[in-house]
Amino acid sequence: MKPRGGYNVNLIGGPSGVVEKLSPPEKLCIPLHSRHLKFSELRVADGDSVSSGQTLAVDPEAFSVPLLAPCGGTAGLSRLDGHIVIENLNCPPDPAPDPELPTHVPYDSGQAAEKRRKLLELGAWQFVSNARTHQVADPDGTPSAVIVSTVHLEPFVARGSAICTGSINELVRGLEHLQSLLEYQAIHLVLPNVKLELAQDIQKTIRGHAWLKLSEVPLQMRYPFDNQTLLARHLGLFTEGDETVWFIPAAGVIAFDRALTLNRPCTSRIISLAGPVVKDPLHLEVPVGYPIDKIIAGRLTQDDNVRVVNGGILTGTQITEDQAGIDTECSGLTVLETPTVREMFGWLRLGCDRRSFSKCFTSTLKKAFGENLSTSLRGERRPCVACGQCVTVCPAGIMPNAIHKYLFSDELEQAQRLRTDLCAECGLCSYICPSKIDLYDELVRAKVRIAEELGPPAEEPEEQAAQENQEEDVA
Amino acid sequence: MANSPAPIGGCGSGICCGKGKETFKAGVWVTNPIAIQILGICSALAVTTTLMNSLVMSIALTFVCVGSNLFVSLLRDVTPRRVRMIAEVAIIATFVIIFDLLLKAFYFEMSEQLGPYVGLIITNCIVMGRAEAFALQNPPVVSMLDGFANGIGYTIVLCSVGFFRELLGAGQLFGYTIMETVANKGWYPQNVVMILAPGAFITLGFLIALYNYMSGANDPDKETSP
Amino acid sequence: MKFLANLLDKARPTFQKGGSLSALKPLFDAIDAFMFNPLTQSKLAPHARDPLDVKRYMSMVIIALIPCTMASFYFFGWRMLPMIMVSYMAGGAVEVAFAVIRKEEINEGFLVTGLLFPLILPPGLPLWMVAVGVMFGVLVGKEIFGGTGRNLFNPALVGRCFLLLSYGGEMGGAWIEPGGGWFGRLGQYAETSVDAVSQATPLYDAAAEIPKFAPLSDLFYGNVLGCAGETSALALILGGVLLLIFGVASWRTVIPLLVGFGVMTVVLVGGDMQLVVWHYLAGGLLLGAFFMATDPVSSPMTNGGKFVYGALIGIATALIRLKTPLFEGMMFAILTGNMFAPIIDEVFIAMHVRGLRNEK
Amino acid sequence: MKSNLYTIVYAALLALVCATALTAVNALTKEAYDDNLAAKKDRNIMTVLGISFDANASAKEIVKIREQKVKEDTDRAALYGARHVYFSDHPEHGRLWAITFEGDGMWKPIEGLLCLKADLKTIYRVTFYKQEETPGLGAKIAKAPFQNGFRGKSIYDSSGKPGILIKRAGTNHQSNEIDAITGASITSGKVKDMLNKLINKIAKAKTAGKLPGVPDGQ
Repeated sequence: MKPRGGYNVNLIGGPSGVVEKLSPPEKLCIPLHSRHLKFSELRVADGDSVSSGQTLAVDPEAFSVPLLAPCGGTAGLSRLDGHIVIENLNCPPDPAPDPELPTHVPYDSGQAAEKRRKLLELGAWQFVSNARTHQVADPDGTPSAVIVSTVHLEPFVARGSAICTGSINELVRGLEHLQSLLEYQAIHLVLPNVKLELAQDIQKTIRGHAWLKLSEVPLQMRYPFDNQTLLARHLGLFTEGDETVWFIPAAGVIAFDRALTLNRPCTSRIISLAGPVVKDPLHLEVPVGYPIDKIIAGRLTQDDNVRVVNGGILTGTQITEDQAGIDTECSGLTVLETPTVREMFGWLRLGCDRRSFSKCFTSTLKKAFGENLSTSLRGERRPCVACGQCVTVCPAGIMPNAIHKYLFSDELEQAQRLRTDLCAECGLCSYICPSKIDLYDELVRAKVRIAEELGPPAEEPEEQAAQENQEEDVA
Repeated sequence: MANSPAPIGGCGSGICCGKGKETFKAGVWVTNPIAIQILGICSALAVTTTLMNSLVMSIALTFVCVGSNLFVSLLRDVTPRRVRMIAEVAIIATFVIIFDLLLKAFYFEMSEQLGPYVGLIITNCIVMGRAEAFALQNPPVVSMLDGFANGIGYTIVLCSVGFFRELLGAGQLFGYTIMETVANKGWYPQNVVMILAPGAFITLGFLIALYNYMSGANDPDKETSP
Repeated sequence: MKFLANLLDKARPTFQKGGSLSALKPLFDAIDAFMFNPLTQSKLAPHARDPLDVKRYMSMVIIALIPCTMASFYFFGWRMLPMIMVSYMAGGAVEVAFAVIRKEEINEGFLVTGLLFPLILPPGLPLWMVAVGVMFGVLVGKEIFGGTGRNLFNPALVGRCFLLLSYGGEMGGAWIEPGGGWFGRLGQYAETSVDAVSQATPLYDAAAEIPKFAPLSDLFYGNVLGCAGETSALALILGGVLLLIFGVASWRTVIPLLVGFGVMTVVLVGGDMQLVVWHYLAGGLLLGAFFMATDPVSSPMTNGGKFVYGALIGIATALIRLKTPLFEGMMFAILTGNMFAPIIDEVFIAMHVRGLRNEK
Repeated sequence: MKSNLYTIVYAALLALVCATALTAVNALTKEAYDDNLAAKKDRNIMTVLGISFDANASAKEIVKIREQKVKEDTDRAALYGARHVYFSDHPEHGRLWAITFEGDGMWKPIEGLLCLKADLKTIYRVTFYKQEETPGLGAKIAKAPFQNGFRGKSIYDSSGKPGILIKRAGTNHQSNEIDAITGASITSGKVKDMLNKLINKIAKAKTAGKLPGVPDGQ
């Protein structure tokens, strides 16, 4: 499959490559659920004192992925709804890395099972996901291929380059550990433009280790081509319809190395803090549970009328009052302004300062530039005018406008026929829609409904037979 | 076309035999043959250019419908099932041709204007549908009433269409000038589309919309067209 | 400008639910949205949105219509102004009435219909006919189907078709002799009774027994009889190219339409290239190709479908023009195309789904 | 299920009854119908020839009047390529000739009668008894204003060339130019064509010489 659609939303306020390590906070508020994980099985009681790396809770539905304590202290369960609060912190700093550590680890597939168990216990397994469902992959399963991605294209989540820079050795060792978990399956390493310094460094370090079964994939840098489902499709890994493909981001491979080489729990994350109202957008290394208000305090140009988003602008979720700390899947915080002043005759202006997918603004004549985006819808909700922009932009090749039409009249079978299941959930159709229809939300809901109510699509011969039957009925 | 009986609200099972009032109401309004069942549209569109034509056509249909319903009902016990359709067609055709001949002999001009449409009542789904759906199961008197009621239902719609088409199209009613047209040095500019076939579609469309609005037929669980 | 915003804010409660004028909320919202960008915010991901909205989208069409509107003023005089105003007011009344009944917003799409409609009428048409036509067009062409986005046919063309069938005599006899010179008819208000002529338009002359062809230059600049906006090919090409550049009109419709028309014309009239060019410039072909056929709502939504749709309209136009007594065929061709659009879509969606068959 | 024999007998009986009923009605109405048809044709002929008759007269009377007052000339019809040529003597204008013509209209064929005065040059009247043109536009050819436009016009132009012209209303007309119907240019053109076809034949016959058995120019 050739990559199609896609569009780079270009904004002001991208994070720089600086990774700042934050000093330990007074307390940690660890959310009990994140995008894909729900730590419903608690392993500690209220008031217990916990030590660093202790399992606080596990997700019974996702192969008991544990929630680990980043620091020692006293656990409070009832302090904050849906959170475990750890107070009286005792955070031992990471000892300096041993300079004697070898750059490479020997290949040893004999211990695959133990290694996987260890990864799970040390919190590194949660990075491995099933490329089709985006859920945590089965630690006992056998993938048909593995994709390792160093690229993050969505604005603004932690850049792969920022995570990898300075950790090339860790990355390579992690890849070698990953290799030893597998039997023969290929690892597809997704790199940005192979001429980039980072990519060249990685290639240089890997070169000469022929036992590492690796295929490097230069990626077209257009959002959302880093999407795991699309990547798997693009690489031709989905042919039968029931393959398991693992997807691991660069941060996950580095976590592998930390768990298997250093034997340490993986409890901190590198996140981005970016957005138009952030003073100096940058990357931060923070322990899970770091209070969000502490992170953004003093780093914004304005304190009121802002929306903090957990994740990128296109697919992130708004952080509401019931989430106080960084969750275990957080890859970035994006801060947007919520405008309060209405622009007069905004639709009549030439529009040199607004970058649009369409060519309806004079900014088309300028080179690509970042735009100072806010949370405004920038227009009224209207019925679909069938402009076809969502079809042009859709990376999965489906027709959001046609599906919208069928969903509007509640024809779920038709939506299924139009392959709603291929939707990669990138959010671009919602972003560009001039009628401001929440296509992203509609498609995601429809996917769930189709899976629940209709099940897998009927095989084609059956479908034809059914049609013929219908025709006979009519006649 | 011919075998779409559409017995909605009809008395297929004979439950409401003897309930003449309900049969009448069903034919005229509740399951109005044109507005609800959308039957007999072809003639409704073709002959409604003037109110007079509509009226004569309605009379023809009512006459045929009553007559054929009566005879189909009378013969319902002796008609073999296998040939019931042919028998119905034969009876209907007899009535239609009789009416056509009478028209040609005594109202020649009207017959010229109606063209082949009187003859085409033979294939009109309303007549066939009533014979098939009602008269075959019900005694003669109720059947006649049903035929009459459907004829009246047809008349109401046809004459409404004819009324608007003649009034807006020619400024006349029954041939008498209501609004003097510009062509005759009057003030009313003729709306030609009303005389043409599209005018019938538009008028009928609006009438059905009005009907649905009045009878609240937009409920999603209520079937409105067969 | 603060003053205006305050004024609107002060008036808002009157139109909200429970206010004394709550029935007219759509009207207030329309004025409000016309003046100021809304403060509505995204509730769900994506949190930021593209600056393009339907208002902007439609205003691009209006901008592209400016050249031929100017040309209509130049050639046919100030009479265009009341025509445009009547069209906006009468059509707007229907639009507002339906918005109030349905408790929906007023749609910007009408701004385009209201301007396009007078441009496809003979410039000498009585004003009441303009009103009747646009009301019929908006009512039957759009509102009955559920409003903007759901209509099958182009509302302006439905209105014109109704007028042509209803008042064919007046439609054929309301031409105004185009003005020339530096100022054209700019200083004049053409009186229908005095200036209207029932002379033949170029296409009629060409279809006559002894064909008479208006000079190409007249057709190009627009110095001929015809509907208000269709005479000047220059202005139309200017606007049309603008529309294609904006990406509002799809080249996938326009190019097959023009090519299909050209091929069919060559087939029917032979290889006289000058005659083919003449046919391109005459009548409503360019106006229809750039502004009517490209209406996204009533044309197919699939890209492949747009090609077929465009070609179908082009071929049908040439056939109607040259092979039937209706020497001008753009309107009927586009309405026919509109009619086929959903079927074309069905076919291309099926093909599209077939193409996705192997993706798991 | 009744037996086959019963079905056949039933069908035969039903058919017999229906057929009898129809035959009876037909027999009763046939005469009136035929009269009506004949009267329709005769009304047109008499109208175009300017013969006054009682509009409320029965079909039979109309036919009778027509037979008394109007004669048919088959030789002339063959010469003109027309279906029928009728003539009668008008008290004021002398012998009038009514010649049928037909041709394609905008939608369906048009048929009519052209009535010429005795000089076979001047038009007395024109009527169209069969037309299905666009109502309100082309259909105006069946109306008096358009038909009256023909009265007294010549079928030759000033230079003696046969043919009529149908021109936009309101301009100064030559003797062979007739007001067109505004907006119905196609129908007007078609009518002009079919009339000129007939007129050319009449002119040709006239220049070719005398007609057998008919005094010329009476």
